[in-house]
Amino acid sequence: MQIKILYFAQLADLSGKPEEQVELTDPSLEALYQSIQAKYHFPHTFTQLQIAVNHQLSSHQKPLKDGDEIAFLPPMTSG
Amino acid sequence: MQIKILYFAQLADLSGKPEEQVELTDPSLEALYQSIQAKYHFPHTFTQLQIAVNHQLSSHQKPLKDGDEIAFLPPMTSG
Amino acid sequence: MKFSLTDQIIDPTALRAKLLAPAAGAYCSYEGWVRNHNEGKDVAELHYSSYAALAPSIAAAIIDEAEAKFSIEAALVHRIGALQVGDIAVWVGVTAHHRGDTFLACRYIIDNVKHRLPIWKKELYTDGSAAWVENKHCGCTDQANLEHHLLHHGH
Amino acid sequence: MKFSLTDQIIDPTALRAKLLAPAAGAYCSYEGWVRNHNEGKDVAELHYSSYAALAPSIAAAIIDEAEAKFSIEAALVHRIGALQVGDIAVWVGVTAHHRGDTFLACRYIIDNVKHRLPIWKKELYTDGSAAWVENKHCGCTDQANLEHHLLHHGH
Repeated sequence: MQIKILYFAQLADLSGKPEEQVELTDPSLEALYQSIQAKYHFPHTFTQLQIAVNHQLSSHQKPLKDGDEIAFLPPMTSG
Repeated sequence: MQIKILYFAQLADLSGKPEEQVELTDPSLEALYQSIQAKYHFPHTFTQLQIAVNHQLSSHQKPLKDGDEIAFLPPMTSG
Repeated sequence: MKFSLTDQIIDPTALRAKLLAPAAGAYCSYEGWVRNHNEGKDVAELHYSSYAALAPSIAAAIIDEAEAKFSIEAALVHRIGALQVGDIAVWVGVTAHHRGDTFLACRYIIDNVKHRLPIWKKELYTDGSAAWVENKHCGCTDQANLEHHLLHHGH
Repeated sequence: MKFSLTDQIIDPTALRAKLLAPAAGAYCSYEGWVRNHNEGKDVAELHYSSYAALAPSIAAAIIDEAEAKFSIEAALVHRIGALQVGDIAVWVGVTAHHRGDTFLACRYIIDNVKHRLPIWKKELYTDGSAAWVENKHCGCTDQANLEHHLLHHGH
């Protein structure tokens, strides 16, 4: 399946891009995060991040499906 | 002794004046208040009021002395 | 000047500007506005009168207490005279490094102002009547003070 | 519109004016200002970035929660982009009949914004360095949510 990953803040800086398309077979969010974490040296563990799927907050257990837009959100520092 | 009484808010409305001079022999604030309360029909009891002597908050027991400026202050309703 | 009484319209923009400081990260302000009703009556206008020779020392004490309890800078302005619906009766502004102190100090100041600042409000209603409105409780500084009064006066 | 993201200077005077209402007697506002220092470093500038497709629904949820808990009307604006020292990063305004609710709701909103609104701050220092500053705690919504994560992920 095709998944679009959106990168924000430190994750955008480290990956060097705001988003990317990936081709996956494993529907696990955690497996996806571990692959990009290893690739870009993201400092956060999976559980330190919030997850958005198609612009809505999601549980960490939600299975991925074709066409999803996924964002891994570092702790927010607004205000 | 000569005492100046300052009237504020409802007490100014009921007495019809912002201040008055009175000649006293009794140094008790409570006796002074009872006399003006009877004269002007003030609705407050002595303990419902705060007292200022010479523009400073004072205890209800402070003895009056010649030249004092006394204010009996209804509950405040600022803001 | 951290406190003033004024018979002019209060301008919160100008007051806020005086508190700007490059080391401050948080600003909390409170405004009391004249409402068009109170306890079921339609309010046309309010008249605030003050004990002007006493108010500054009381206001300074309240601000000093807030600045001692919290790491803040604060300012306070109260309007007197005739106020229309929508006018600002009282303004409090507080700055600090962090937000928690600004909320606590701002609330401390307005709560104490309401009970301790020697200012009184007369409500003029649209039906032509008027009243000196008092809060339901004693105007004493605090419960301990009230109990002191009760103990010493048997009332 | 109760929430907006903007890359323009926030004008609290204009935002406050939109909340004026003749039945409102109390107004509390909070502003987060860019400070000239943080954790011992001299700050030159902040860059705020947002997840603009998610932020509005999160902000609406926070405001809805505050309006359900308290009898208030609220508005919220957050700045994004490059901010200078003294600029307003976030503004919250709350009106109500009575003051207690304005303080509680204003604090509820800013506390939740800090943890939940998908916006991130990069600090640029006067020495030329920069950092994505994170709070010391998890960015999870609340303690219960954090515990949920811990239970389900063994981390």
